[in-house]
Amino acid sequence: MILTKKDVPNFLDSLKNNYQVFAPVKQDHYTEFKEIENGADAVLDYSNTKTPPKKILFPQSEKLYCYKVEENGVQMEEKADEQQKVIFGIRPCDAKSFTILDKVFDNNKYQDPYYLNRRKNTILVGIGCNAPESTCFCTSLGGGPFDTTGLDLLLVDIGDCYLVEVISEKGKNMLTSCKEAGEEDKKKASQVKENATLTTSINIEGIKEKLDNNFYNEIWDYISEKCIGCGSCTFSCPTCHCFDIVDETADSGGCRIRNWDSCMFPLFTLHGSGHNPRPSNKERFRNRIMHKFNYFVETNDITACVGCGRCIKNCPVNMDIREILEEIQGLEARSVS
Amino acid sequence: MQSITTAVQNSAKKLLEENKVDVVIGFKKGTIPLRSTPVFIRDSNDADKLEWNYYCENNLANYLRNKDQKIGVVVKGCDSRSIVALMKENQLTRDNLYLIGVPCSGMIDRKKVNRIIGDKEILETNCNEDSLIIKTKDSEQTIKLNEVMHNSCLKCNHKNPVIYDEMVAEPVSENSNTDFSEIKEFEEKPAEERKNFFIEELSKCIRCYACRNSCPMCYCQECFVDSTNPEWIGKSAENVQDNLFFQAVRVFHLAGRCVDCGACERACPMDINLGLLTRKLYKDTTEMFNTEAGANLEDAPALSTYNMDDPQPFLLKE
Amino acid sequence: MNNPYLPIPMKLIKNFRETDDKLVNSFTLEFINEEDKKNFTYTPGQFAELSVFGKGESPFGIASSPTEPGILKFSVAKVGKVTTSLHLTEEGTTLGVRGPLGNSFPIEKLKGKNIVLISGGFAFTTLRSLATYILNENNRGDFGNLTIIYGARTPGLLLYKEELAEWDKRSDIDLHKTIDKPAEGWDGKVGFVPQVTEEVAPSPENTYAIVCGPPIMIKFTMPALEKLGFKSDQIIMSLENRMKCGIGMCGRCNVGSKYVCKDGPVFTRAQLLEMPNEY
Amino acid sequence: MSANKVGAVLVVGGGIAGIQATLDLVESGYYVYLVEQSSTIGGNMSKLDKAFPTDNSSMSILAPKLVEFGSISSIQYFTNTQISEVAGEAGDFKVKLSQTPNTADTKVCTNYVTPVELPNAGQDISGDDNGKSGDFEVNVGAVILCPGGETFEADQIEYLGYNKYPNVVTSIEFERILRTSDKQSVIRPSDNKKVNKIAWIQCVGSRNIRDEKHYCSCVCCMYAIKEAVCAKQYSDDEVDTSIFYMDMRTYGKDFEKYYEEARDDHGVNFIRSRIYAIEETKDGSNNLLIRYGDDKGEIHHEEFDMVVLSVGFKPSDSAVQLGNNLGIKLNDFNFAETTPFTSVNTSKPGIYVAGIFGGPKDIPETVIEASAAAGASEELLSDVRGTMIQEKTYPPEKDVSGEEPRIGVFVCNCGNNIGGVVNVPKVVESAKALPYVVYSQEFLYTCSQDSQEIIKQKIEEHSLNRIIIASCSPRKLKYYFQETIREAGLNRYLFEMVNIRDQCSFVHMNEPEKATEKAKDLVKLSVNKAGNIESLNEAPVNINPKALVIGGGVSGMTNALNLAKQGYQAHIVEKSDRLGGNARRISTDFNNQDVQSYLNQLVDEVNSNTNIQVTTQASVSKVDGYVGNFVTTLSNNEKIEHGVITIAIGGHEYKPNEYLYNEHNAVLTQLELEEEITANNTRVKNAKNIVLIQCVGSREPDRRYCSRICCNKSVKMALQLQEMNPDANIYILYRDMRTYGFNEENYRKARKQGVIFIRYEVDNKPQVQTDGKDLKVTAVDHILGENITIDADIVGLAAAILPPEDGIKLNQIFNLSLSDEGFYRECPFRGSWGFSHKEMRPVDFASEGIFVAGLAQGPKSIDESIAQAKATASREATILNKNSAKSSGIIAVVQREKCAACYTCARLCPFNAPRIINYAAEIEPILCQGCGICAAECPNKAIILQNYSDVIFTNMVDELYREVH
Amino acid sequence: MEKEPKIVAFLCNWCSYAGADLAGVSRLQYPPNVRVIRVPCSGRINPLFIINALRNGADAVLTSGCHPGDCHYATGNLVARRKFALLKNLMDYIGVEDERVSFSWVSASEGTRFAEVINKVTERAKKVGPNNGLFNKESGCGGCNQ
Repeated sequence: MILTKKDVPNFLDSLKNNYQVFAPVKQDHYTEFKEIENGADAVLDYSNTKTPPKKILFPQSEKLYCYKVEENGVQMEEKADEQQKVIFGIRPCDAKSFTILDKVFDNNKYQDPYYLNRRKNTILVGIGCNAPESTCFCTSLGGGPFDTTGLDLLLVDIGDCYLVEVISEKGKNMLTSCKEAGEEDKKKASQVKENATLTTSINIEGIKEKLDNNFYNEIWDYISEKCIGCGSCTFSCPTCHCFDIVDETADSGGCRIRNWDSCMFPLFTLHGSGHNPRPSNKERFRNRIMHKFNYFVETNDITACVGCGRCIKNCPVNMDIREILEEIQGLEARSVS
Repeated sequence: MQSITTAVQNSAKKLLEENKVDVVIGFKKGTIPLRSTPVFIRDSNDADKLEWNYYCENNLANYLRNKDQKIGVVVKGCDSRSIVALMKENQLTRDNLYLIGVPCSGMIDRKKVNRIIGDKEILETNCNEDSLIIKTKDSEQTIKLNEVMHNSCLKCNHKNPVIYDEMVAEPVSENSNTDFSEIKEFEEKPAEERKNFFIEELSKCIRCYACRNSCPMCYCQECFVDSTNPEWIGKSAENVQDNLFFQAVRVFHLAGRCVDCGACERACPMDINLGLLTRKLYKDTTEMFNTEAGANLEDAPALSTYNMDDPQPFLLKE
Repeated sequence: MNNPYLPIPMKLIKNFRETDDKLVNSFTLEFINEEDKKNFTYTPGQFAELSVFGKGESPFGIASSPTEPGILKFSVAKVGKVTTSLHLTEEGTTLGVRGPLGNSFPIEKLKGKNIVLISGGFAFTTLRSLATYILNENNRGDFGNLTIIYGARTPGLLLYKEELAEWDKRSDIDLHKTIDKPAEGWDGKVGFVPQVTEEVAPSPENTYAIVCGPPIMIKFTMPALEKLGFKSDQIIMSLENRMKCGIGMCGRCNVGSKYVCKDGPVFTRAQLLEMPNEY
Repeated sequence: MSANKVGAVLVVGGGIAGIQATLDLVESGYYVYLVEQSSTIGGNMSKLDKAFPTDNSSMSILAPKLVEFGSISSIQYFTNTQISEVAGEAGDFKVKLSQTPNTADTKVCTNYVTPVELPNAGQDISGDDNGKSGDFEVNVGAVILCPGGETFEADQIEYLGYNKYPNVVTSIEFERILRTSDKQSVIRPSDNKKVNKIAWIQCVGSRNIRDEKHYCSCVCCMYAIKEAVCAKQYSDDEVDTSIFYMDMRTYGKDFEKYYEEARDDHGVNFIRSRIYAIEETKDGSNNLLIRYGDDKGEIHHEEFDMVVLSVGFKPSDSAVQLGNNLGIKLNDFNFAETTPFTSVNTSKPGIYVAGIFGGPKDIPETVIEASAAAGASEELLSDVRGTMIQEKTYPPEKDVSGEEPRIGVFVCNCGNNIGGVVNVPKVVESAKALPYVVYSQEFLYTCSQDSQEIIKQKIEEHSLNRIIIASCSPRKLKYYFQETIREAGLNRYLFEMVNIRDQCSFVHMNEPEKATEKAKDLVKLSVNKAGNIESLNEAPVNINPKALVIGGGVSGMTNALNLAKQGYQAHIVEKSDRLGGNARRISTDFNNQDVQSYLNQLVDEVNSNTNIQVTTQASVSKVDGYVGNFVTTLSNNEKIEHGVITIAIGGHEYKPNEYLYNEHNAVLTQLELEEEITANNTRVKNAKNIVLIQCVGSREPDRRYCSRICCNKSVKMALQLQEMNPDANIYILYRDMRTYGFNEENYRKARKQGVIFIRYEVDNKPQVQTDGKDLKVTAVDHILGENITIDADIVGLAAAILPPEDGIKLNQIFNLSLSDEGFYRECPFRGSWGFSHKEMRPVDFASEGIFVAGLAQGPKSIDESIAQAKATASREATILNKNSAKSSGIIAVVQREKCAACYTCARLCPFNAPRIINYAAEIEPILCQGCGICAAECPNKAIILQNYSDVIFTNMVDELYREVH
Repeated sequence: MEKEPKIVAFLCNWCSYAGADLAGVSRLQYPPNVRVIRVPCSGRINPLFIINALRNGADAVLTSGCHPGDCHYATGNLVARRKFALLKNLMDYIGVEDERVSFSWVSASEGTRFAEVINKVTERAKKVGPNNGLFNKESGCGGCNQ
């Protein structure tokens, strides 16, 4: 299928009739996913959004339910988001991240209705990366600039128009008025795909085992040394999903709210007794790496990283996960103490 | 720049070889353009990793508290002032520090560069005397350094360290008086406009607390944001009012202690203009109480002292 | 989809001061809805999230036993905002309960075995659940000898004093109460739990030891048990990491790849030895 | 002296002096009867708007003292009462008192609002606690007279027009105008018009030769300046103020600066002049025309909107009668005469005087004398200390910690004072609905005795563990109710008070509904707070009953001796090799009393007293600990453990750089000249012309203070010199003659006897020249405007008194407050929750347990030093008489785990209570006054002010704005 | 009818609270909108108290202590003064209406002045209207009151 660039605004506007439409929009000198007012606001020629689109399905703050304390008990009201959504122009890495989050919110015992509902009602229209950034390393994690994992449609920028690859039935149903792609277009598309090469790759092979064997390695003391313990890596990570649940009260009622939290914060694991199983940056940082490249692999058979590079760009002290993984790769396996 | 780099390396090497320090904290080359990154050098052979350039933006005073080692640290003006401020608050012992003083010509603000070149990836950069050359995939652009210098650096009047054990280069000339023009300009704007500006800015906040954690002076065991009893503030980043509340209280808490190093603003992943807040307090403490945080070891922090004739413009007009 | 975040309403029918340091109270809650009562089936060792509306929720081990129908019981130490307001909650107030959560003591595995329960301070809660379960006339026959070693700093700090007194009278239970220092009128043992454990010297033969207590007690009880010949898969413990969601999603209670809330809180010592020491 | 001493003291007069003496005595273990002839306590001070020189408001100083009266059980006070007869002797007096019945109904409301006369203040006055009336007798060991004084009747000087023209007022009347002003304008009596131009006429009734009131009233110059400044500050419009004076006598500590600021910064006009007449203008405007002669004798006329007469003080008739009744000696002006070098002893043993009755003086001096008189009484009665007072016993305190709050709310109708506006039943109802409130009730008068019984009963009946009284101000009745709940077995701090009278019914009289809403809200706030407050302990601390006295001059020795005679140990540390200090160089005092024989006697007494230890040639090198438990290390490494510290390190004489001092051997300082006079030196004896130059080094830009005593001393020496050689010409070159008080007598005498007084201007100082042999002094005669040259044989320089040489050094150890000049700055107006009650503390420092006496605090005469030393001893006795003291319950505590040891608290605490120990702050409970500065400033909020915590305040606000739908 | 502003006032125990007492016994009439919270000293005021009040919906906040030099604790208000100066400037700067936050010094003898301050503060609160502005957490959980 073919979608011409000039038709995109109209296309998005028409989608708005049935969907909440999210797309990258310009903000300051970067782009962010926002619900768009006008189709024309969508910017598809962007490098990568500042924060990942996970906030659309898993908002930084969301009400789980509200309650009112009354004379004869408590009235509870569940908050549910049933709106149909389209995330338009999502990068393949971000799309892939949802398949990882799926495993978080639907574990072997419990299902999180908030995320899963939204996920079910959301169509992902991806856009391939003609020019991956230097901080991108998606290919090292099994993805790629035109990877279709998790997507319903994938757009490939071939100049004046996008070649639309249909990946799911859901996606196909959206494309009512698009013409078929010609051979020329298809050729262009494969040309584009070929040109899109990544400059960075890291070797993820065997990293889980390395981590298994080096939990107590002193390297962790040094790796984490410059970390200042903020949450900017976790908040800009498309797969990080830690959260906190708090009550906010007003008048006689209140709401139970879930907010993103970060495993990098000391309070995250602090016991009421004052004991903290992960008392310093070292343990917290180790846990973050372990979680993504070891624990998650162990439980879900997939690495909880898509190689989007945001944590590298957003880190105030330029901690670079690629360097860290390289260092771990360089370790001689040592036995657990 | 290169000569400073060499001098820093030599100094670090010597300190480590002579066992005068256990570790030297400085900067090494970053992994992406426009970045340097803090580094901890323990082996004199690694000293040549150290470098000095326009990207050494972090405040290294942040790494000095609660260490029982003898630390050599590369300090520019603002780092040294933070160290002074921390010493006044009994957080650092001078004897445990060896300060390698570097005259600072300012640091480049990545945000400003990005605003100029737009949403294009920077592949390579180069600095000469007074300009920055930016290479992107399909262009090369030369920008005057002072156009992309960080605001706090442009206004800085302590480019040279205020205390040090050695200076690795000749001091640079200092701005003679403090320039608060941008704050004054902002103060002149209508209240509504100021409010809207901050609301707009703080709507970007994701509460990652990078601003707080990057600040050497933010060392409270329990930040007021994290306090549950009393619970001063909501934790939800979507409450812009609370985000502003957080920033207002944060900068207020730093009043008279903040050396205006700009680390918080540089740390912000969301590029929020925090300088407009920190610098306001910096201006007010300077103007009203005639003190400069961290400028010397003698003066008590502005809010830890008082004068009989302090101004009281805040009183209800009668 | 069943929403695991929604609590069921329960009525606080008893707010009882357990310890004379005034830090631990026991709370008895009654189901308000018949259906909830039916659906809430649990096994000793499980926990639940208790909500004080307007203040938040916290996880607590269930101290009651499934053999006590219609109610749930929790014993809560006053440490933070939720627990403090819980302590001040008037009887009759509606609270929220979410659960049962977590795994439980491996009842099936324990059947036919001798059971040694070792505990100190206010960590006795889920062991009370288990003991009550075992001592129930319908279940008592399923288990072998029941030995309880339970200590506290002073007599006033022991939980469930009345029940302990009743158990003391029973012949099908070998109860050893101990306190740290001699006190007037005290008829039990004097000494720390690990020391008393060695004295009592339960046989490891066909036995499981279930140990809940403060870190320091655990630390010294383990070698004592080892000395007595308990293998690490004969020792069962319950972890108390900080939890929020209780359903393995929020990320804070993991020890290695295991979430204490979902995969625990009950682990054998053998399992714990395999896990990083982040608890 | 009686062998059967009585441990009680009668204090006559309920002004500031009486109050101070009473509180000191009570705190030191004596029972006090306080007798006041009027119906209220408060005295003259309560009539003032502000007190100079700090411009503290009088009420804020006085009010806290008054509050205490309700809660102290060893005071009995009688208003409307006079002394009719005194029998017995020192140690055992029997005093007959007669009381006229009080009109106010004292049975129902014990809340005297304030003794100050207030506009529309209603009926809430008075406060006898015994209902006695008629004649009765008390048995006391000592009597302290502080009946105060009254102002001169200005209408006796006809040409001033007082009582003739409505806009001529006395200064006391003007205080009232200021006090009741709207602080936007000053209104004059004739037509309530704003005034724009005011004159003050000084020395009305003082320094008046015709009227035989020769003495100077001491305070008028300062209060006139203060009033002139206030008049300007209280007016939105520009107000022109002029002070017509003879000599500006701003001789007290910090007064000179106050004068300069009034003149230079505030623009008050000072006109040196003689007043001839004050008349109304003829235009019917009621304005006033002042006719005066300036210092050149020229006549001027000037019109003013209002004229204030700075009236002087005199003893009241009743005070004179009292003096006569008691048989004490009065001086020529009917003031009580004191015996030499005692400052407070009257001619009759066991009877002491303090305040204006002993001579005109300002408030701090009055308070010092009051303490000194208390100190003297304590010395007399030391062996019967504590015999008349009883420790009250209470039931054991219930432990309510961890209990759910059970709050009782008692709402006062106040005999319709509240209920007339606020719907009290509704307030009671709304209180009942609040969380944790288990009982609420209305009272007609919550403060009546009956109500106290009911409150106790309800506490019992409902197991209440937090009590709230909604009535009037906690500032007045908090202690009273706290006593009640303590009697009911509850900790005193489980109490909250809501002021629904002064904040609701009295101020919203026309909006009853809104007043009721507000009252409900205030109760809600209080209930919320009550839910979070806890029982507090008053941490005990042992008191070492020993004083360390630094400095062995007259002040130090007097202080030590007074303490020793009270039975406490004292250790004097003297830097030089012998005791005596500056007094060694003085022959006689201003009253011609022999200083040396007094000094020798004092030294003998000190040396022979077994309670006193003396270490000479030593200084303090280190002080550890805190009040009650200091450990001081001396320079000789001796360690002394003690409970209090007296700093009496004296001052020293300025060595001039001017007037050829050091260049010509006939130019001497005052002390040097005095030594030559004492030695009867021939060159002095034979001198023909002697010139004494005043203000040498004083009142100069780098020493902006008056050295206070030099004028008196020069005049005294002039008289001495004249006696030695009646033919000598003696010249005194001066700027303002500051012979304050009765010293004016000497000044008058000197003038009469031919001492030549020549005034000079500060910008035209006298010249002293020499040709190498002879001295010539040139000065300008201010009347003739011509130069006068004197061939001087001796030039005496009234050199400034400088602060103690060791002040700054010593202060590095003590960290006390020094004035810009280097004198110790006492902390006069601070409350203390620990030892002393809230009162004026003219010899105290902010740091508890450290006191100052003598020149170290500022220039003063021997008598004044003695008074201060005794006052210091009296203040110290309030601490030393206790075996142990208790901290306040409301103190700050540190949560160690949060503390970063950043020193913020240590830097900011006015009381040096926090110190850093092992990387965390610790707050010494006994030093903590509960202000909460540290709690507010602690960056990490590691410090909590108990029962005033952040949690409490935020919860209250949350509660206030939580709307219930 | 327009909603009456509800104002919270933090008054120091020794001067301003006493000034309120004096206003009371002097029967001075002033608007009934202010709710007084007594603090030991203006030095006890944590700036967060003021912001917290606004956050909770206070229409205005008044803070009052002893005149400088008059502090019962000698220097409490001097310490507070620096804080207040900075705080007020900051609030202004970020766009909090001037009328929301007021400071004054009122001594124990200034009953009249106390009444005037309350008049003024109330007037100002009315002028600026209900607090929907900065720091008001709104109804933190908007949806739960429907």
